[in-house]
Amino acid sequence: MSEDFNENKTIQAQSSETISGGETGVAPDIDYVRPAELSDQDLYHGHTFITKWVFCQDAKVIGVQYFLLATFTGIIGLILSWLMRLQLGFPGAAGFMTAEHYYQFVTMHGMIMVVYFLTALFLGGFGNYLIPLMTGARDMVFPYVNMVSFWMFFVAVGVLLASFFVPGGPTGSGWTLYPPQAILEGTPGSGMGIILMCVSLILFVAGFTMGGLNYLITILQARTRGMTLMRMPLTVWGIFTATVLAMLAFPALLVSALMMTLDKVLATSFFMPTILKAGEVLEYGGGTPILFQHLFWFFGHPEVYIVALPAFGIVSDLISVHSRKNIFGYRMMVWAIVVIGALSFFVWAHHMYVSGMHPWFGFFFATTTLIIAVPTAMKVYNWILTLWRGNIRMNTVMLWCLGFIVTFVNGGITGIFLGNVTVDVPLSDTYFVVAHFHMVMGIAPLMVIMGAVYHWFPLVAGRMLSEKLGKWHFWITFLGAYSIYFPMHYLGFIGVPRRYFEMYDSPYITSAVGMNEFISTAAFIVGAAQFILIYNIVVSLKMGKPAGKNPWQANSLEWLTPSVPPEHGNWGDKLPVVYRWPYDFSVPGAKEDFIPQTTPPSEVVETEVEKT
Amino acid sequence: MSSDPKIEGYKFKPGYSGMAADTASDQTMFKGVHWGKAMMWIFLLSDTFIFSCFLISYMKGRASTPVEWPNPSEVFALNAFGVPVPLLLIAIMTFVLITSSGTMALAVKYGYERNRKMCGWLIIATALGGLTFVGMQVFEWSKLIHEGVRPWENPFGAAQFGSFFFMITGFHGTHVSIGVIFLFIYAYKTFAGHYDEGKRGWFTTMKGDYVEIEILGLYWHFVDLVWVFIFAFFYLW
Amino acid sequence: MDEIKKEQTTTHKIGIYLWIWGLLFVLSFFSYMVDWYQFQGLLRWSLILFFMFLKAGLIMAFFMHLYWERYALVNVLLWPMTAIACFVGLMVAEGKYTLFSRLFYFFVGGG
Amino acid sequence: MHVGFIFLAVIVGSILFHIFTPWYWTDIASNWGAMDDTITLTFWVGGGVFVAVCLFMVYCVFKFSYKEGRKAEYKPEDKKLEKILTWATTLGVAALLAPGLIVWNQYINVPKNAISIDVMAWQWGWQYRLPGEDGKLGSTKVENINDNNPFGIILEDTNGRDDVLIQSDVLHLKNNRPVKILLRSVDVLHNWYVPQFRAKMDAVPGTITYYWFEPNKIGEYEVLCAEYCGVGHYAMRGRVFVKSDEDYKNWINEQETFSDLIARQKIIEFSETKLAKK
Repeated sequence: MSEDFNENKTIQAQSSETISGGETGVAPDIDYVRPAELSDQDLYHGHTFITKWVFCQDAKVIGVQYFLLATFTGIIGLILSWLMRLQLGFPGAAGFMTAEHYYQFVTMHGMIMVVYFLTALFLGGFGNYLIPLMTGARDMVFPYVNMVSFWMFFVAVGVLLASFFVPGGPTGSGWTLYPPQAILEGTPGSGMGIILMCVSLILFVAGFTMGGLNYLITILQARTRGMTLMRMPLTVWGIFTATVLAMLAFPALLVSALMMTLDKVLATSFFMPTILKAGEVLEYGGGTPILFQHLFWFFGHPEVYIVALPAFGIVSDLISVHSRKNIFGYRMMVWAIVVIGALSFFVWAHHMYVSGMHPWFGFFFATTTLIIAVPTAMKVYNWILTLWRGNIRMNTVMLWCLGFIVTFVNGGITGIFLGNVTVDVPLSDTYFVVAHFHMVMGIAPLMVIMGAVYHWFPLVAGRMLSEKLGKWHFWITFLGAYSIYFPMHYLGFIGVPRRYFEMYDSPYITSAVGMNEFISTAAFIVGAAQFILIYNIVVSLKMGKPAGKNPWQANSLEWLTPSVPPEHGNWGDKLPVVYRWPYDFSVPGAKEDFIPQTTPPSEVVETEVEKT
Repeated sequence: MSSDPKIEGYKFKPGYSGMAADTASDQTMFKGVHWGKAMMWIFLLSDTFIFSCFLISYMKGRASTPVEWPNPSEVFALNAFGVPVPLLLIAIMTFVLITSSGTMALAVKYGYERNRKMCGWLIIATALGGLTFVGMQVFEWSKLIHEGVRPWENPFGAAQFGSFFFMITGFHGTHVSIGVIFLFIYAYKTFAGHYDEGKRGWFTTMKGDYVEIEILGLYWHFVDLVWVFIFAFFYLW
Repeated sequence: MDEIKKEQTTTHKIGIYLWIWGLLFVLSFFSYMVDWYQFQGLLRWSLILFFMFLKAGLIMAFFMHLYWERYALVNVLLWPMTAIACFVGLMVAEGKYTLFSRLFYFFVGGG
Repeated sequence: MHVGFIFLAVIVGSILFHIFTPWYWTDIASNWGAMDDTITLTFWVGGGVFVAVCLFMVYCVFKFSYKEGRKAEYKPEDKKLEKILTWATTLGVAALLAPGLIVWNQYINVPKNAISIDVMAWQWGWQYRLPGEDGKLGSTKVENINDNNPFGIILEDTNGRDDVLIQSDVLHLKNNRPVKILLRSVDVLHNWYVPQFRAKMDAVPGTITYYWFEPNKIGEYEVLCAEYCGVGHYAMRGRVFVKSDEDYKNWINEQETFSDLIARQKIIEFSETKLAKK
């Protein structure tokens, strides 16, 4: 098997002096970078179609696999949301839609979008593709484990979708799966549906742990020479912190899913108190449903940031590159990401203000929650201060970033409503909450994903996406999504509760019928607009304008590979050496308006670059 | 800090200034720590959260039930010479697990000293200790099941007692069993000399190295560590 | 790039392992005695926790070599425990509150 | 250029929507005006930040759009500006948090003169129990619930004898008298929620949760279940009437107490056994 390895082909670690200055061999002192600590990584190169594209150990291929599978599940989630909106806007329009179906669609839509779409896409998709490239590694540190991670995810998705075909259908207990109702009759899919859901989640967590370990160790232990933590692009910081959160938060999900499975299968009573159903006292007794909620939200709140932090990171890079300006306050941005991540473990019960938990918890959690608002606000300021005095390219990528800022600030502000315990009481469990989290962790991260797709597609495919289609895609999506969720907050003010299959005959709610019709129509249009992107990708893969090297004039390492798109092993036979942060745009005195990370100081002596 | 590895061009500093320097440096944050070892540490951190969530659930469940909780020192008592000795089996299990943890620590030491025989036999000893532990756990389970303890009910008091007992010790026992399997595999690899000659593993591009013994050792000590907490919270409370 | 270039050769004397090993036996014996003599209340709890943390600390510090690791690794491993500590603390309060509510409303009849 | 105008239109549209919206909260009918005030406060502060940030962004779009040959500013950070922004944000957040905590303190501390009301929820309906003359509710047990004892009152508890039982989803409340809602569920999570009263709390099986409010507007209100509880969730309604003292007294006197119920059942049982004997 040893002929599969590239053992002696790659460089041995170079000794210290001869890095830069290239062929002259005489390097000035300012270019000194410590020699490599580790010898070069051996990679397994696939030969057959199967080992190259299916069971592949190349992080880039795994990233694309994650991306495609996550997008596939995401489209299922999108179709489910259409069906829900059809029912809400035009009750009875879909003849087959019963309350059972409606609740099953709500549940599967929520779970798919949060876990199987956004988490998998950001960490599995972008994480796999970008981490090794951006940190200057050859690949993930354990490529085999990384491959298994994807196939576990594949199985998890399979189990999840299988629940559509079992008797009783998928679980309809809401994405939070609160017991007792999740496993009792009276909730759709309380038989096989909920069991398959729990199994699928456990598989997902197991698979994700394998991937997550890879991301973390690659970032911590396998960076290239000169790549300090404070020279990493914010994308990597965002993905890194999110992965740390995932490693520490998913255990709570795993435990709660396991305990609920036992409650269902073995009739244990972890979460089940004495229950009277249809005049019969069930065999359960003595458990506490609130325990599940604590476990679930101990996972669930960090999960919000697992989705948000990579988006923060990516959008920072996109804004910086396309404003031709360094990200404002990089250090503050990094610390904000880390602080937000750390604090996210101390705020979970703000989802439970009206759950009947210990009343004093309200004080604690309201305080910690509002503290998080400060670093988050700092990030927003820094994004718009990056635009300030920049030279902003108004291309599709930048449009998505601007859309992100608007939707994220909007959703963040409504988060302050819900985080502040008293304000939450009238609004919780109403459409205000639905509008809030869709705005802040649905639409805002989606804007970033779209921006990232337009930004990195040239790297992955070697061809540009069509700008014209991209702009149409953006405006329909942004304006449509905003007009879905902005008015929806006002449904919450009226007091319309979430998860109602049918809208209401109550006098103060009937006024909202028109609004619901409008929202549903907008939802159909926005959903359909996403197929513009798919069309754009399919067409551009073959017919797009060739991208060439570094089409955006970016600084970070992923654009500096010897071949575009990068090959397995990323860097040819020489690992890159990093001399600066990735944000040296428009440096005074420089010829170009960007200085790539690999440019040694001796080549740009006359510039006034700040030390990073 | 005597065991700092030597890294060309990097000067180690002690204590927190060293931590700041390590963190601010390029390439690696954990200086001289093998990838696999770093990975095992982070995995154990994640696993700690799993066990913590189990124990926290147990604590919350036990603290909030108004039904009387069975007294563990009576439930887990064993008759020795006609006298019921509280927690006898548990005490022996603890003893066995700590013994195996000690042999594992020595195996790691001899591994680094490239003492192949000693290292291999100590791993075998550890594996046997683990097997004994699992065997005794099987005995304990069957005894309790015989006495009518089930995950959903038990004759001694609160139903959650059985639920938490089987779930937590079962999860821990699974960890031990997986550990035993790997111990045997690693013992084979040690005796076969894979770590001396740097043979590649089955599924990985990594070359064999005695650091793998330390990685496995970390896992094994972690299993012991968890048992310390289970012993304190489940059997002594 | 899996091997460290400079072979890590420093190992520790066998004495330290045997010492810790012995200490662990002694401490386990002590914590067993806590149950044997049926100490109750605060004394029992402080003894159990004291022996538990001491044992855990010894295993982590010496058997798992954390004592000899650099602070970067040690801190990365220990700080997340604050989240666990917070979770434990709050769940103690929550457990007590649930028990109180159950006793108060279902047994005492505090309407 | 058009980009800036569209974003500007979105922001202006949002403000106009807020001003002219026909959809806003229902008229408040309880003492929790303070909650509305905190919402309003958060709205002004938060809305202000939203508009400010977005307008700044639009300004940048107009002013700094790409021009060939222009160079962006190079300024990695500005410590002073960042410090000012951090402190200003912290102050703003604290100003929002403080009133929230104060009102929460009122929310969890029930006034002494509040009447306790047992709200019992199941899939999918409500029923209510009011204390009798002793002002106390009898304790309950899920296992005791049956046709003869619909609330599962523990028979040995003498406090329960004079409890007023309302086996329908219609509740009447006395105007200007605080009530402590004791929530109880026999199966899954529910939430007794009247939008006009603003307050809400989950009913959790296996324990009892509470909240309080003081209705202050006579009228009829609709009760909604605000915690997802299975297929019938959306249909789980009830009604509340807030009444003047006199109307309330008339109503409560007509209601059956637990001892009435027991007596009635005894008569039924008696006649049944008589019939059987004949």
